[in-house]
Amino acid sequence: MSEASPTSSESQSANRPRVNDVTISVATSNGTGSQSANLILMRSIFNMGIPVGAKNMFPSNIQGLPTWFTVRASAAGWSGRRRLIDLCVAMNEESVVDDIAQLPPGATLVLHKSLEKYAQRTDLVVHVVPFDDLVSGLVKEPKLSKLVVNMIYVGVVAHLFAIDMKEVERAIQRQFSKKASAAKINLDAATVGHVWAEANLPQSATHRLERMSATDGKIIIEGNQATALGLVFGGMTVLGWYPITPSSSVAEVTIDYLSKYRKDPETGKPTYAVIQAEDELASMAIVVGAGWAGARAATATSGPGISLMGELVGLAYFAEIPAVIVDVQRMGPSTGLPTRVSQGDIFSAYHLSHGDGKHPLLLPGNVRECFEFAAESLDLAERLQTVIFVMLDLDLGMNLWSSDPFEPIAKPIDRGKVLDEAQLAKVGSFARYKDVDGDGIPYRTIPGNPHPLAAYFTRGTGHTEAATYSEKAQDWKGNLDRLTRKFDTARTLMPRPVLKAATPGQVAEIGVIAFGSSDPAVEESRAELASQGMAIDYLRLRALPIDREVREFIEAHRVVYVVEQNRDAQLASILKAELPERATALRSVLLYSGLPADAQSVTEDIVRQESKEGRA
Amino acid sequence: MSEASPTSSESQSANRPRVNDVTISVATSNGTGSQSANLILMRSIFNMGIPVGAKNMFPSNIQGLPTWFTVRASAAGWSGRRRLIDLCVAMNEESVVDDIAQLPPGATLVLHKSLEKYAQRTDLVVHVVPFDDLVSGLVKEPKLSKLVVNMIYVGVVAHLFAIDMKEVERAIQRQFSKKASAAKINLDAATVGHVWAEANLPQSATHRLERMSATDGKIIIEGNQATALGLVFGGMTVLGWYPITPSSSVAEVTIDYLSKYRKDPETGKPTYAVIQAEDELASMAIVVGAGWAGARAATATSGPGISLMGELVGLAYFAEIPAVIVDVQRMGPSTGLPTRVSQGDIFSAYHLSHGDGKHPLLLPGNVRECFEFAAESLDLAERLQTVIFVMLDLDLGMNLWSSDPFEPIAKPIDRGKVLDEAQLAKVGSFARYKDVDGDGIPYRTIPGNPHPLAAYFTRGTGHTEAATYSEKAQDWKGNLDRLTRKFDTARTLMPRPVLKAATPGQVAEIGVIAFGSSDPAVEESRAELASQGMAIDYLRLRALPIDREVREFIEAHRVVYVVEQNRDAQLASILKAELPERATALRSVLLYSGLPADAQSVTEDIVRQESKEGRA
Amino acid sequence: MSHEAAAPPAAPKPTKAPALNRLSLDLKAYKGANSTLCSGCGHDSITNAIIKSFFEYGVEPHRVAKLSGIGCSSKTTAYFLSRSHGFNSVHGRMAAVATGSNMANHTLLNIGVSGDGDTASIGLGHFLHMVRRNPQLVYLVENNGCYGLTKGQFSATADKGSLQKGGAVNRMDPIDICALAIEMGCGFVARSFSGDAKQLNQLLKAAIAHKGTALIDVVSPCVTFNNHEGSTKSYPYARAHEELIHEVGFVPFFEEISVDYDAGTTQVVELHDHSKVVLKKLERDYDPTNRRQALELLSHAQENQLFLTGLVYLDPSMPSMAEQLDLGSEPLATLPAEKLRPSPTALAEIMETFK
Amino acid sequence: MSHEAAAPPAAPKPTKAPALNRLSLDLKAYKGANSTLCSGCGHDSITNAIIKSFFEYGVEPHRVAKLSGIGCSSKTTAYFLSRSHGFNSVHGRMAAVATGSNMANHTLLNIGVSGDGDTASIGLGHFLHMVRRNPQLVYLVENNGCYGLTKGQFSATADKGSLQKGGAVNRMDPIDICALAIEMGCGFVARSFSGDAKQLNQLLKAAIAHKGTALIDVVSPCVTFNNHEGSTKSYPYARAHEELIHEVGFVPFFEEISVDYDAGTTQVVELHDHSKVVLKKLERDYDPTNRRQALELLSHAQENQLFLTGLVYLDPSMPSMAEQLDLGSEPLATLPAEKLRPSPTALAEIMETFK
Ligand SMILES: Cc1ncc(C[n+]2csc(CCOP(=O)(O)OP(=O)(O)O)c2C)c(N)n1
Ligand SMILES: Cc1ncc(C[n+]2csc(CCOP(=O)(O)OP(=O)(O)O)c2C)c(N)n1
Ligand code: SF4
Ligand code: SF4
Ligand SMILES: [Mg+2]
Ligand SMILES: [Mg+2]
Repeated sequence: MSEASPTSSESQSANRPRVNDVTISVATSNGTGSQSANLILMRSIFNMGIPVGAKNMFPSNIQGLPTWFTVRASAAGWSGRRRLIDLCVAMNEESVVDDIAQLPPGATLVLHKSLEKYAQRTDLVVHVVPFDDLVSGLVKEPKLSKLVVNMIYVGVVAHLFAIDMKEVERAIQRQFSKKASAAKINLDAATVGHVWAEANLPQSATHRLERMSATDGKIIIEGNQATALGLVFGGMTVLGWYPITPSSSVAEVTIDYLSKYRKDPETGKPTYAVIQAEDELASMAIVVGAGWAGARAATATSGPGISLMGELVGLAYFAEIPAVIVDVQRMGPSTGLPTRVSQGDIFSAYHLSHGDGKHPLLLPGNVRECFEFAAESLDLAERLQTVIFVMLDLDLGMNLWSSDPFEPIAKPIDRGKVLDEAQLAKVGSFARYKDVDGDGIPYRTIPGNPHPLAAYFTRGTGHTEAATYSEKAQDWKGNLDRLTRKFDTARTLMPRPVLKAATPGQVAEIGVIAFGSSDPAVEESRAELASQGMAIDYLRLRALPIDREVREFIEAHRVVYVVEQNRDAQLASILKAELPERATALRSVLLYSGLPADAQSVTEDIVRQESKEGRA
Repeated sequence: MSEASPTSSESQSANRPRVNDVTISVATSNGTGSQSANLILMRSIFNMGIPVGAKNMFPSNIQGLPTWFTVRASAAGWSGRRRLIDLCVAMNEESVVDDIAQLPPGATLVLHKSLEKYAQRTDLVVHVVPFDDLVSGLVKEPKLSKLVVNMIYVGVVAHLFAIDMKEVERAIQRQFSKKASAAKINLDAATVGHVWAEANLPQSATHRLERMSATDGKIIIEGNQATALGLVFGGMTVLGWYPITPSSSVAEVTIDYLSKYRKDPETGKPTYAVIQAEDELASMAIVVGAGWAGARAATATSGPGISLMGELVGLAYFAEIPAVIVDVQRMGPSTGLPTRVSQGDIFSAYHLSHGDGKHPLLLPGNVRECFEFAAESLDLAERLQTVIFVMLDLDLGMNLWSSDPFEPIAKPIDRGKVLDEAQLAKVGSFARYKDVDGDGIPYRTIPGNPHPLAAYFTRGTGHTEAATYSEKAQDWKGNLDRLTRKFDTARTLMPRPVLKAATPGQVAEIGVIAFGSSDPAVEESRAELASQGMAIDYLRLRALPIDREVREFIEAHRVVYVVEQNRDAQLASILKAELPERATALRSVLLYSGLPADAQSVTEDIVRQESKEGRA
Repeated sequence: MSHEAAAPPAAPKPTKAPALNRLSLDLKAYKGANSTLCSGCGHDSITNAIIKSFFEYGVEPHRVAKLSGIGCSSKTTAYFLSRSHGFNSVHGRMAAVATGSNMANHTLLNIGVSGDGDTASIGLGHFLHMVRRNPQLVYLVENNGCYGLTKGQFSATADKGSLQKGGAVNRMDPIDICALAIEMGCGFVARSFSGDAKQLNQLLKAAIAHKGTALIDVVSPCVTFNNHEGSTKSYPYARAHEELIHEVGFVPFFEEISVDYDAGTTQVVELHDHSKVVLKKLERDYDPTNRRQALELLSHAQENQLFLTGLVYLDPSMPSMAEQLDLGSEPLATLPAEKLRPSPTALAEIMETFK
Repeated sequence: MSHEAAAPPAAPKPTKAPALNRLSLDLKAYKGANSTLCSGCGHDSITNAIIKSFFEYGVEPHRVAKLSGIGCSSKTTAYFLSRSHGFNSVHGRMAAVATGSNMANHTLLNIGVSGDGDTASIGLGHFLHMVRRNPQLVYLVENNGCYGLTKGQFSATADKGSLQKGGAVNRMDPIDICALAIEMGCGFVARSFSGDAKQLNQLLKAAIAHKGTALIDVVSPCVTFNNHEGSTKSYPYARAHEELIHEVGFVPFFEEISVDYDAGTTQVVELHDHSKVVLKKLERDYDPTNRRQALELLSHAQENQLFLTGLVYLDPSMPSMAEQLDLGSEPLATLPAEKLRPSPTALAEIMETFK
C-alpha cells in the first residue's frame, strides 16, 4: 500500500501528544462493510471541527481483496496523502505483514486478535483487540457480525485519540438516518469498542484530537459528485455514458440529481435525456450527434473509454461540434490499475485522434472546481464549438474532500455563437465555417431552424467556409489555420492559473507547476521546503492550452518543477514544446506508483534535484 | 490542385529547349480510364532511360471528379513534386479554369477542343486538339472512345517532346500484355495523336526528351506494393485488416503475393492466414490475439483506423505483445482528405492509447525502405515484444517511384526471446516479465508449449514479474520503469538515420531533419539552397525513438529545420521534449496543404526564416 | 414471380404527381447537390426516391435531419434535401449519432443513410442497439454487397458463392440485416430494390409516417465494382430475381380513402399519424404484422437465396425512444436556458445534505 | 417443469469420477488461482464446471488457450487451468482476439469466457462476426443481466421489467444471445444455468468436442448486485423457472456406448471427433438439429419469459475457420522460419515484373 520503507516518525519528536495531526489507516478487505465504519470515523472527527480528509485505496474487484482507508486529521488543513501512518487498524490477514512492516517506529497498531502472531515488532505500540469476542456479545448472525465488527474499531480509536463519543453517535445517526435499527446496532458496537478500550488500553501518548471549529459550515463531498452537480447546474441536456471505474459515479449521481432537479416546472417533463450506451464509441457518438443537433451534451469515462473515443473526438474537433468529456483518470496504460490514481491521460486527451488537432482541458484542483469547471465546460464547449475535457482523477473524483459549500453559478448559461431564425434573418447571410469575428470561431445554426439559409452540411472531410465539400489545398489549409486561431482564442477563455508566491510581491528562484489532485501534496511540500529554507512560488495550472501567465511564470524562475502523476512527464513535454526558450528550466517531479500524491515524495525529489545542482 | 499562384517559369530562361527536365500534368476526371494512358506516358519516358516519377492526385470518390496526374522527367533524378507545370493537358471542364490559371508564363497547354473558350491567356503556348474528331475516326462505341481518347494525348505529348514512339509502343504492349486487341486500339490512338500533332503542331521550343541510360535495370513500384512485399518476405503469418484508403492496397497486394509465394513446399498449405475483419478494432484485436499466440502478425490501416486501435495498442504495449501496424497516413483530422498526403499521425502513433506509453515508429523514406522496413518491423516487433508502426503516407504509398530492384534480405528471421520447451527445460525457470538481460526485454513462451513452467497469464492490469495480478505500487512502478528501459533498448535497434553533409567531412551551420516522403523535396531543396550559397547538412530520420546520432546532429548545428507534413509540428515537438537543451535550435518547416511535398516550398520557408534572422 | 409482371400498387391510384405538394413546395425544394457517384449507381436511384417521397408526403425540409456514416451510400445525404441539416459523420457510428441527434431534438425526422459495410460490418453493434432504442428515424441501408468507396471488397451482406470482380469467391453466409432488426424488436422492416422506384416510394412514405425506427434494406447495385456476372447484387441479377411479397401502397393521413378494400386480398394497417399502409396480396398469404411469420419468411428466403421485397414486418405500436425518455413537446436543443439551471435554493438544499 | 424435478442425464450413467483421467492427470491439474469473486457468485460455479469438464474429457492443459474480455466473468480464466496460457484482454474484444489466436494456432482449443456486458453490449459486433467465422472455441457467456464489475448497472440481457438493486426498472427487451448466434450461423448453441452443474458439465464436454465455435449462454447470478427480488437473473428466480428442453448427455469418443437408445425418446448426434451427444426427451418433442425449430423455441421462450435450458441448436458439420483458411497441420505460430521467407529467386522473379 505504500512505497516507503519505515523511517523514524515525526510523532516521536515531542513528549506531549500532538494535537489534531494524525493519520489513521484501516486495513480490511473489501466488500466487508468497513466502508461505513470508516466514514463514521472520519465524520466524527469532522464533527469535532477538525479538518479531515480520507482516502480509500480499494482493489479492482468487488469483494475479498485488501483495501485501505486512511483518515487524516490536520489542524493545518493538509489533505494530501501522508506516507507515514500514525495508527494502523489491521483487520486483514492478507495484508497484515506489509501493513505492519511499513509502520514507522513508534506508531500505534490496533490488531485483530487472530493476527496477534504477526506482531513481532518491538518498536510499535501494539493493542491487540479481541474483536470477535466483543462482537459475539452483540450479535450472533455471522453476516451481521462481519459488518458490525468494524464499528468496534471506531470505538477503540475514539478512545485512543479522545474522539468525543457524542460525535461518533451523531455520525452514526447521520449515516443510518433511514434505518433506526441499523443505527442502534452500530452505535452499540462502537460503544462496546469504546468501553473495552477505556478499560484495557491507555489513551495515545503521541496523538490526541481536540475540538476546534475549522469545519463549521463545510461540506464533505467526492469530486465525482461535485462534477455531477456541475453538469446538472451547468444545464447539460444530453448524457450518453458507459460504466467504467472510476467515472461511473459521475453519471450515476448526475442521473439522480437530474431526476430530482431538472423537471420543467411547467410541464413536469425532464429537461434532459440520458442513455446508457452499449460502449464508449456509442456514448461519444451520442454526444456528438446531440451536440450537433443543439444539445449541451456530455459523457463521463476513464482511460480505456478515451482511447475508444478518438475517432469521434477528431470528428467533433474538425466538424466543430460542442461536446464535453469528463475523464476521471485511472492508472494506465491498458486496463492498468482501475482503482488507482494517475494523471496519465493528459497527453492522450490533449492530442486525441489521428491527424492534427488539440483539445482544451480543464484541470480542476479541488471539489469546488469540479463543480464549477463541469458547469463551465458546457459553456466553453458551445462557445468554442469543440470538445472540452474535464480531467479528474480517482483521488479527486472518488475520495472525500472537505470544502466550503458551492456557490450558485452567477454567469448565465452561454450557448455561444448560435444563429436562430430571427438573427439569421437580420444578418442575412451564413457560412458555417467563416471566421466572421476574427477569433477563429464561426457561427452555427441548429437543425430545425426554419430559415431558408439555416441548413448546412456537416462533414468530417475537407470543406469550404460555406460547408461545401472541398479537396482544394487552400481550403484545407485555410480551415486548419482558422482552427489554430480558434485554439488561440481558447487560451484566453480558459480558467486562469492560480499563482501563489512564496513571499507575496516577490519572485522566488524556484517555481513549481502542478494541477489537479497534486495540489494538496504540493502545498504541503512547499510548507515543508519553506521550513527547510527553500522558498518556492507555485502556479497551479487549471487548464490547457496555456496562456501568458504560464509563460511569464516559467520565464521568471530559474527553474520550475513540474509535478505530475505520470511516468512520461506529459505536461512537461507539452510545456517544453510550447516554450522552447525555457525548455531547460523545466524539471519533472513524477509520481506514478498509483497512490495519491504525497508531500514527502515531492519534497524529497525537489531537494534531490536541487542538491544535485549544488543549490540546496 | 496547387497552392501556388503563377510566377515566371524557369523554363523561360534559356533559348534552347531544356533536355530531360520537364513536368507534365494531365487534368482529367477520375474513372474515365485516363490512368492507363498516364502510366504509358510515364513508362515511355522511363523506357528512354530518363529518370521519371509520377504523382496521382485523385479525389475521394470513384468516378467523375477532377483528377490530376503529373509526370516529372528529371535527368538530375529529382522525384519530388514540382509546383510549376511545364505542360498541362487539360481535358476536364470542371477544373480547366484553375488548371490554366496556375500555369506559369511560357508553359504549354494542350487543350481539348471543347474547352477552347477557356484559353484566354496570351502568355502560354496553346495547342487546341480536336480529340473528339480524332477518336471518332478510330472507334464509334462511346464508352470505348471515352477510354481511348486519352491515348491520343500521349501521342501528342510524344510529338511535342520527341518521345520515341517505339517506346510508347513498348509501354502499351507491357500495359496490355494480356489483351492484344486493347493494345492495338490504344496504339492506334496514340499513333493518331502523334500523326495529327506532327502535322499540326511544332515541337516544344522549351523542353525536349532525349535518350539516356539512367533507368537501366530499375523498377517502378508503389510504396504500398513494396511494403506488401516486405511483409511477405519478412515472414508475416497473420494479417487482419479492414479496407481504408490509402492503405487498402498494402493488404490486397500482400494477399496476392502470399497466395503465390507462401505455400509450404512440402504440404502445399498456406504459411499464412488472412482475415478481412469487420472493423479496425477487430483487425487489431486479431493481430494482438495472433501475436500473443505466436504469430508474426500485422495490419495495415490509415488515420481513422489508428484512432480506433488505441485501446488495443495500449494492451499490446503493456502486455508486451508483438504487433505490426502499417499506417499509410492520409490527411486528418477526422475523415479529412482521404486521398491527400500528410504526415499527421506521428504524434498519435508515437503516443497511441491512454496512460503512459510510447511506440517505436519506422519511417521509410523510399520504396526500397518500405520493403526493408516492413520486413524488419516483424523482427523488431518480436525482438521488442511491442507494437511497431511502419509509417507511410499516400505519396510514398500510392505514387509510382523508380528504384533499384530490392535485394534479398540477408538477415535471418528473428523471433526474439522465445523459450521453447527444450530451452525452458534448460534454464529451468521462467518469469514472463522479468528483466533477465538488463535490456528491459523479458522472455516469453508461446501457447501450446508443453513444458509445465511455460504457461503464464497475460493481462492488461498490473502484474508482477511472474505475471500474477498485482496492484502494489512497487510492482507497478517497477514494471513501468522496465518498459522505459525497453524503450531505450529500442533506440539502439531501430534503423540509423542517414546523414548527408553539405560538404563531406565538414559540419555546416544549418541542418535539416526530415523523413518519409519529404526526402526528395528536401534533397532538391538542398540543391537549390546550395546554388544560392546556403550549405545545409541533412539528417534523414528513419525511426523513432531517436538515438545518439540525432542528438549529436542537433547539437552540432546552429539551427536545425525540421521539415514535416503536418500543422502541429509533431516531430519537432517530440524532439523538443527529448532534447530541451536544443529546443530553441529547432525550427519547423510545415507543409500541410495535402499536396505532396515540393522543394520550392521548403526552400522558400528556410530562406524566409533565415533572412528573418538576418543570416541569408 | 418477376418484378416486371407485378401490377402497380393498388392505392393510391397512380396519378401524375402534382407540381406542388401540400406545403406548396415543388420537387426542387427537396433536391440536393449534384451527385458525384458513378453514373448508373443504384444509390442515385434511391436518392431520387427519397426526394420524391419527402416531396409527396410533404415533409417540411427544415424538420428533417439527414445522417450518414462513410461510404458512397453515406455521401448521398448531400444529394437530397439541401434545405435540411445534414451530418456525414464517421464510418459505422451513424446509428449512435442519430440516437444522440434524436435525443437533442425528438421533433425532427431523422433520415439515416448507410451502406452494408457501414451497417453490417463496422457498425453492426451500434445498429442493433439503436434498433432496441427505437429513435425516430428512417434508416436506409443502400446494400450493394460490397464496399464501394474503397473499391469493391466483399461486405458482410455479400451472398455465399458471390464472385468479386477479380474472381474471388465469397465463402460466408450473408448477414440478413432485416432478420437481425426484427430480432432486436424493430417495428418497421422492409426490403426493396433501387430499381423498383414505385415500391421504394411507397415504403419510404410509410417509413416517414412510422413512429420510431423504420428500416429499409435496399439492394442497390454498385455498377463499378459489383455489377458483373456472378454477383448477386447486380442489376441483372436483382431484376431477374426480385419477387414481391405483396404490393405495397401508402395512403397519407391527409388523403381520404374512398374505396373499400377487399379484406380477402388486401390488408390495411394504420400508422400512428393515421396514414395507412395498404398491402395487396399476390401469390402468398403473408401477414407482416406477425413477427414469427416475418422471421420465417426471411429464413426461408435466405435458405433458398430468394430476393423477396416488400414490407417484411410492421408493428406501429412500439414506444419510440422519445416516449421512453418521456420527453415533452419542446426539444431539449431549444429549451430556454432558464429551464436548464436549477435554482440557487436547490443548490443550497443539496449542499445541506453534504454537511 | 422445474429443474429439481428433472432426472439426471441419461448417459453416461453418473458414476463417481475417477481420480485420474485418461491422461493420468488429477483434477488439481485443471485448477487455477484462487477466485477473488464474491463468495456465492455464479461465475465460480461455472469455473468449477469448466475444471470438471476439461478434466473428464481429458484435455491436455497446454493445448488450451484461455481468453476473456473484462468483467468479473472475464477474470475467471485465471481461476481454472493454470497450466494453460491465458489472456485477459480488453472489454468487448475477446471474440476478435480469440479469432487471431486461433489463426496463429488452430490446433489449440480456445476457451473464451465473457460476460453479458462484454458480449452483448460493447462486444456485440465482434461476437457476431466471430460466430460467422467459426473459429475453434468454446465461448461462454456468464450471463447475470448486469455489469458486475462496475457495480450492477443493467446490461443488454436484462429482462424487461427486471428491477435494479436501487429500484430502477429495465424498460427494454433483452438481447437473446443464443438467437443471434443461430441467426449468424453458429453450429452449437446452448443455454444453461450456473446452478445446474450436471447439465453444464455435459454441455461443456460436448462443446469441447464440437468443431468450430460452441456458444453456451449460462445464466449466472450476481449475488452482490442482481440477486434481489424483482431480478430475473437471481438464484431464486432461475431455480424456480429453469425448464429443461431435454436431458443432455455426452459420451466422449474414448468411451464405448454399449446400450442402444430408444429412438423414440432419445436423439443421438455424433460430433466430428466421434463423441456423441445424447438427448433424452422430456415433455417436448424437440429436434435441436433443426434451425427453424431452434429459432422458434427461442422466440417462444422470449415472448413468454421462459427460462429454457439445454442444447438449443447443433450442426456438427459447419466448416471451421481453420478449414476455410485451408491451414495445414502445423500451426503458423511454430512454423520454422525457413518456411516463412520465399527464396531470393522468387524476389528476383517479382522484381522483373516491375521493370
Ligand atoms: C474507421 C474507418 N475505416 C475504414 C474506412 C474506409 N471506408 C470508407 S467507406 C468504407 C466502406 C463502405 O462500404 P459501404 O458502407 O457498403 O458503402 P458503399 O460505398 O458500398 O455504398 C470503408 C471501409 C473509413 N472511412 N473509416
Ligand atoms: C473500454 C472499457 N469500458 C468500460 C470498462 C469498465 N467495465 C469493466 S467490466 C464492465 C462490464 C462487465 O459486465 P459483464 O461483461 O456483464 O461482466 P460481469 O462483471 O457482469 O461478469 C465494464 C463496463 C472497461 N474495462 N473498458
Ligand atoms: S463505386 Fe459503386 S457504390 Fe460507389 S458510386 Fe460507384 S457505383 Fe456507386
Ligand atoms: S459483483 Fe457479482 S458478478 Fe462480480 S464477483 Fe460479485 S457476485 Fe460475481
Ligand atoms: Mg456497400
Ligand atoms: Mg454481467
